[in-house]
Amino acid sequence: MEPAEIISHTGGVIGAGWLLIALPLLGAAVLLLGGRRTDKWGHFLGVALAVASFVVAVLAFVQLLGFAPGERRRGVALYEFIPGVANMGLLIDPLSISFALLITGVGSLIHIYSIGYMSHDTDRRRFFGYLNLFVAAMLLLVLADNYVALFIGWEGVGLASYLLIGFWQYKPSAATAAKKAFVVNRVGDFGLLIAIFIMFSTFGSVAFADVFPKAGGASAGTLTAIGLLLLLGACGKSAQLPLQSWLLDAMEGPTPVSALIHAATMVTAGVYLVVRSGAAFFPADSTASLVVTIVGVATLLAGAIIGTAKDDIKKALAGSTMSQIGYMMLAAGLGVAGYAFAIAHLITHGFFKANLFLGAGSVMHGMNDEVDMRKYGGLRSLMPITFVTFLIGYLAIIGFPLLSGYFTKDGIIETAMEHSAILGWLAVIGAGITGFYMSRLVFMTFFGERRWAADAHPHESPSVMTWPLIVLSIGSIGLGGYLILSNRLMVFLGPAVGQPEELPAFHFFSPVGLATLALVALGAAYAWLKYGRAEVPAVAPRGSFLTTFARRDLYGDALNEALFMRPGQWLTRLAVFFDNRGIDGVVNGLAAGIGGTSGRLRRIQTGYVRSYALSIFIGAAVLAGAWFVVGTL
Amino acid sequence: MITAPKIEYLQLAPLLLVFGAAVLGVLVEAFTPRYLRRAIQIPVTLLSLAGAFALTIVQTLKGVPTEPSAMGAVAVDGPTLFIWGTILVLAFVCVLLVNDEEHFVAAASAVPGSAEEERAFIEGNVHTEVYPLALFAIGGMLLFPASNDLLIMFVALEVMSLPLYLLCGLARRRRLLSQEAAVKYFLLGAFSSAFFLYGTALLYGFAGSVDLAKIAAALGSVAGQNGLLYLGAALVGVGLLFKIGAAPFQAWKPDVYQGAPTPVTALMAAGTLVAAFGAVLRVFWVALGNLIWSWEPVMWAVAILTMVVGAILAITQTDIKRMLAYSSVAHAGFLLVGVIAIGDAKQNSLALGAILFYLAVYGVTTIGAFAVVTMVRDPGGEAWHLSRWAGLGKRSPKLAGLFAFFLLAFAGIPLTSGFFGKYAVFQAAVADHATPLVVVGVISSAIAAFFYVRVIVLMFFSDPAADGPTVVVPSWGTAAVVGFSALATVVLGVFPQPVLDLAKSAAGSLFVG
Amino acid sequence: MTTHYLVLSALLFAIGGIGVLVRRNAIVVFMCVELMLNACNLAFVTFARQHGNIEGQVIAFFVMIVAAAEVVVGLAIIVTIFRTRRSASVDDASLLKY
Amino acid sequence: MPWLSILMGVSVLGALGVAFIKDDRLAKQATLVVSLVVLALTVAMAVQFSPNGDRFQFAETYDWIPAFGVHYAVAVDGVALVLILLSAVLVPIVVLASWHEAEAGKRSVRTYFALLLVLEAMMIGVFAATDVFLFYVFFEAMLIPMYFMIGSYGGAQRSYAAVKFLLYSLFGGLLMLVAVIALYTVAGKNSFLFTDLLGAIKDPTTQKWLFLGFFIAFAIKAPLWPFHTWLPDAAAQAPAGAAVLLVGVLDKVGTYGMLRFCLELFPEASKWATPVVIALAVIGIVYGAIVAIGQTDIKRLIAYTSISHFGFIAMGVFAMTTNAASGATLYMVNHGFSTGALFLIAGFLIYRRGSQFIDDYGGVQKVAPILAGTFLVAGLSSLSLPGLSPFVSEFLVLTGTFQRYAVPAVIAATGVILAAVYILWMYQRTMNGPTAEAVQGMKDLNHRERWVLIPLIALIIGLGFFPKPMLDVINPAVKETLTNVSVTDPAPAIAKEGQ
Repeated sequence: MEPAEIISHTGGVIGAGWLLIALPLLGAAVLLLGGRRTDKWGHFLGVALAVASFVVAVLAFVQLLGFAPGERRRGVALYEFIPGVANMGLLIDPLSISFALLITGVGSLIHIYSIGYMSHDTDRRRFFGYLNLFVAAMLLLVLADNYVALFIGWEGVGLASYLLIGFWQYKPSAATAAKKAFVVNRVGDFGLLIAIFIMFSTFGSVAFADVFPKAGGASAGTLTAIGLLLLLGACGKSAQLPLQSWLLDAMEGPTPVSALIHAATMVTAGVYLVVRSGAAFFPADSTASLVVTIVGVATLLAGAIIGTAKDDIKKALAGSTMSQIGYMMLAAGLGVAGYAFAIAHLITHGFFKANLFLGAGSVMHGMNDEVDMRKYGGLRSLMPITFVTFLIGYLAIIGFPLLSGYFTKDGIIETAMEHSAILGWLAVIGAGITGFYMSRLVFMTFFGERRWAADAHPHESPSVMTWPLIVLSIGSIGLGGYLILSNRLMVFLGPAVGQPEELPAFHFFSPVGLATLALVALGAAYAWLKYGRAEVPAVAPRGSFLTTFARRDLYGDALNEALFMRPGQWLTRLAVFFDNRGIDGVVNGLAAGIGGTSGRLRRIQTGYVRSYALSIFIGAAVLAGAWFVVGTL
Repeated sequence: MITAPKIEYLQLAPLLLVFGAAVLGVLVEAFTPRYLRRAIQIPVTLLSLAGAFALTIVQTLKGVPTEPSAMGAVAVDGPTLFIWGTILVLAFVCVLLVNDEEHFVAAASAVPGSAEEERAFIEGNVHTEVYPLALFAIGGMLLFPASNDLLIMFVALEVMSLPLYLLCGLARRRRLLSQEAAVKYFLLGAFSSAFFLYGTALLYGFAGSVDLAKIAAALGSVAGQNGLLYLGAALVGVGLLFKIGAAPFQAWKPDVYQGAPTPVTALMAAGTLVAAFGAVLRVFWVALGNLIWSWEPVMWAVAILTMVVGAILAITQTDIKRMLAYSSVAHAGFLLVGVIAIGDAKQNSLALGAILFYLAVYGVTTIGAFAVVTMVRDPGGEAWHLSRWAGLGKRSPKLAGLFAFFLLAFAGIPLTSGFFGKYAVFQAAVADHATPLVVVGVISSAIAAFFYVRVIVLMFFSDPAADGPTVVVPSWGTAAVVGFSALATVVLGVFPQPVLDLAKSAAGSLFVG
Repeated sequence: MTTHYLVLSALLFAIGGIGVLVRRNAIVVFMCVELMLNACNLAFVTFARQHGNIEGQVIAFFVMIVAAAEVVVGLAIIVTIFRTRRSASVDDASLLKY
Repeated sequence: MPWLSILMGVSVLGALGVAFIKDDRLAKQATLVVSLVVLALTVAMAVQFSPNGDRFQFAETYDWIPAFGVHYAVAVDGVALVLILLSAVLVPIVVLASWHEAEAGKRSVRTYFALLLVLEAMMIGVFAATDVFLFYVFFEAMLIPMYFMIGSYGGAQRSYAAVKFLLYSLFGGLLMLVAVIALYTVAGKNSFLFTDLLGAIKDPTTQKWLFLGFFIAFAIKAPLWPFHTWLPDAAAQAPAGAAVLLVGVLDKVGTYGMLRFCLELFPEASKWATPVVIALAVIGIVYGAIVAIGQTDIKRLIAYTSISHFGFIAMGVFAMTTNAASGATLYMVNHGFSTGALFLIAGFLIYRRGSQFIDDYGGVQKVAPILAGTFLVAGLSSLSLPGLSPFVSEFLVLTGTFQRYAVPAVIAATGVILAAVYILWMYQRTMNGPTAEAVQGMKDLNHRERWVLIPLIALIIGLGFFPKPMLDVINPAVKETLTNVSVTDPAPAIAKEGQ
């Protein structure tokens, strides 16, 4: 079934959909321009506006459900942005509204959590300002009805992520990580930008409503080009290979940031982009979609492998994020059949990964910001709530039966299997590795004997931090089943992204599912042997080549260093030298040359009257001679 | 039986007045006591110049004569009248500048540093001969461009030059330099005028007459005498190019400009240049106009050489007067570009108008510049070395500002008269398809801009020397000169139209159809 | 028949010119200039003869007058500089240069 | 009502007045008032401008020098209008920013501010001139006040920079003079009026020569690679205020000239030259960005970013599509604001620390958060972050260029990545990291400085989301231009839905 027509809409909550963006934006403005005088109540304002935005999202969702499925794509025109090129407008349809709900929902929870987490930070107000800015930008990204507006949100979230990663900018590492994130993202944005240019010059518009219907008429080459360029953008934003390197460094930011931006929402923007443009630019079995699946699989494995070797709890989780998004990409690459699963996994992942990150944050909060898991251990008794919720998140992500992850991930694997066995099995292997590294993480943190630093006094976090954990863990339990069983999400999304002719039925414990479970169990067991039961050394052992390979993020940074950084530096030095010596050298040389000539020439003026007379004499002779010659020619 | 020659006295009145005043001045020198002389000379000089100017105006209003006067010896036509007007104004201004005994030696005959010089100083003697000498020179300048045959031109040339030779030697300070300048100028001047004369002789041999019109006529009729013609024309050209200081005959200019008393330098830089170009136009346009095809290439070379040499050599000058000398060489080159732009009547009047305008504005600005030079003084006299000008902008911003303004005018920056002068000439040249020459012109004026700018940098952007030169309170004369020049440079830079019209109509009157 | 005179005048002119270039003594240099002028006179008279009009001869008189005037001025200048420098060599007067 | 003459008159008279005010403080205040009055008048004029009316409005034409066919002819079309607005907005800001500028050099304060006002008059004049000769006069005369501002009030190398700036521009200007003369002569209209000269040059060869004469002058002014080396010196040495006007407005005269004179007077030649120009522009974009990355001096770095940006503008002008050209015009305005802000904040920073070198800073954000914040906003605008005004123009330029020249547009788009590198790296080195002890106790922006930046940042953000008013004014004028060049935008490949 093809996506439905976009119907222009006014009035109602949907008509006022711009509030979704405006509210957090207002918050950001007040908090960032207000300065110190808003320190007292700044964070409450931030939370309030995030929640308000969530409420609007819910109301809009309700109004949307009021329409017949075929009429659930509502375009809301706002104002003329760039005459003749792009207008500001919202597209509120099942896809965007699901994102809006996720962003504002999880976002609000993380806002609340941050009140506690950032309570000791003198710049908490600024932090909330940035968070609000992020929410606003992210909402613009998903709600925009054209690629230019989407691009504004796209780079807006990039900015927010830059600001938040570098929130503790006095740490050089943080500042560098922030810059790296932005620059790498810009590489992706470059692709997106070019894609937009192609669209405009091909279709004469950048609005979804114009572009998608016309896409059919474009040449295959054009479509592939657009698709691949969009994918480049997606890779940048979603930390997919080859633009994955920034995500791990991004963990320099405060943990809520890692949870909200670098796990739940922003990094999934790439998936959104692919799914949104899917019908038009990633038709099933097209080159573009094939590449998408390949990137997805590669990343899901890479992320998983990285996750296995990290001792920094956040980096381990970051690796897993990469990997999970890899699953989503894979699904998104599978065309209409996969979209629903991609989004479903995206949503559940939003919950359980946020859950895990916030849990990790809670642990760090208790261990005064220690991130090295080798200095954790046996925390389960001291942080019961954190432990329980974290455990739920853990079970969800490894796909423990009947928890969220089980349904969504399994859905992806099954679909991939139907599509191509290789992809499927690779995804299964990924699942197995996930089982290992997540178990490793849990065992090292909550089980085993206590390997804390001397000054560590672990304690449970305040309720303002635990409540969000609880809510998220509930989502981690039930959401998956709710969305997948009887294809609720698939049907709901149908009008927006299309859906396969016959809906897939979900088989509990299908052979593939069982195989997956088996592998996961294997992984978990191995982790128990290595980290649960056995002694965990305080410093990481050298480990095999594979371990180092994983620890070094698969040499991604080394590669960038060798391929771009160093040559870049050389190029820069060369260019500067060339500019000073070469171009400017020529200019100054010219001046110097004239000066020198003058200096030499003036020596002719000897001061002896007779030499002057001679010059006159010769001059006269030459003049006469020349005249004579010319005259007689 | 001899018929008395017919003389149009009214047409020649300005000339006669100036020469008369000069003779009167000599008599004054001879018969009045020393203490009275200045009191008489200055009014006589200024009044005669003013009167001559008035007469020129009257003549212009009465209508420009079409026939040459004095039996075809002197052509009082449009251009002549314009040039007379210009020269008289410039001369008047220069005399105002001369009116400051600081510049001139007490007793030229006295050996520098000798006892008698001391005495002369103490007695407060001044050379009032300066005034009659100047008047003779000015008279010569008037006659030079007006002369309608080569003999008169030669005589005028000498009448103009001989007093200048003497004036160059009369500087009060740095007398060695001054005398050297005089001797150099004299020897070279005499040398070049000999060339001029021999050229005249050859042309006479070619045409059987020294009358410009007859020579022009002879170009068509006489055959087989081309050797005489080209050689003669070339030698005459040498004499004239020497006077305007075109390369390779420019060597005398820097030395003489530097050594001569600054007011005299101003008179030469302004008056002589104007007069000499008038003469150049007469010879090359009136007499040799139909020979253009033969001398145009040569003149191209000369013009290019002059512009480039002037611009490039000026860059490394460290003496303000030498620098201005080279700049005047460069300007002579720009003017030559105009001289080359000869063609049909329309083109000619365009070019002629342009040259006349250029001469007027350049003369005014250059006098102003030299006037400023006279005001910046060290204990030992005027501060010529550029390094002494450093930071002048801070010590006396107004004067430095004015000087900077004159320099910008030389550089031809818009909204100064200099710009329109250049523009007019270049436009004429382009209209004559001499665009490459114009390109060379603009490039060399870009180079030239460098040393004008350099002086501004010194004056404004560098810090003053501890024992920097003092800026004297100007005498009323000098003040008037600077004020007038600055005003003229501004006004002509914003509303050149009136003078342009004058120049155009002056030129038009000569080339009708 | 007049060519010889012309050649002579040319020779005189050349001699004068060369003299100016080679001689150091200001007086001599000056005399060389005078020689050049007289060469001109010769040329004028010759051409007058050739063309059979008297203009040239008249001009010769003018030139003589001018030459005389030049002598007056010239000697005055040369004498002054001689008195200061105690030398009539034109090469001594070379302070102004470059 | 002779708006434009009034604008120029007010500033000139203001300048004269200021020049004679003995008390410095009073002189500053007077200058500020005058510039604000000019701004008010300009806005009043802009309000009365009807975008879809005649192309040239508020026209005044009087004979100036009939002998040369020169008129005092001023009028504005959309392009000129927005650029005049830009100048009028920037001047008061610069005045306020330069409050202590002149004192540093122990030089005449009132002269500096008088020069500012003279410069303003000339900036208005150069954009308003509809007589080629008049334009040339302003084009050249503008150099002098700027020359003195750099030379007298600039940094250590000021006189070298000033002379280099003047001679370089003068050289270009003189070449242009030849072209101007030739244009007049060849056209033979005995008039320099832009409208008279439109289409006057038929012969393609002549067009090419004249085009070169104009173009080189504009390329030096803009500056386009490889004629750019004077800019870093001038901008680095000039006092911040002067640098803003130099890069923000004066250099725009070059790109403006390309759009108005090169394209319209010599359409054939422009098309002939387009490949070369686009190539130079693209080189400039990438080259400028790369060299900027390597700079150690804040102001030089900003200067090089401008060289990159001018590449975009030139590319937009010569891509000859409505989007590109409008984008280029808008770019001129936005670049004025964003780079202006950058230079001013850099100026504040340098004024505090007394060093232009990036390495002498670090961790400023900790001690002076507002300064750092504004610097970041300005920086982000310079890397054309969406939502800030430069994005709109850069996007338009690139889209428009892509419509006709895909490959150059793509190469140019890499500038987007490089921009992120040079801006963020500079920001990191100056503002982030541990606070350098030299920076300890650095004061944050005071009220004057904040008021300098508020309008700029407001404009940057405002125009970032609502560029329509500007574009509505610019578009008709640009379309007019392109019609005179007789080019039409390439139509999209797929006009209607096709399955």
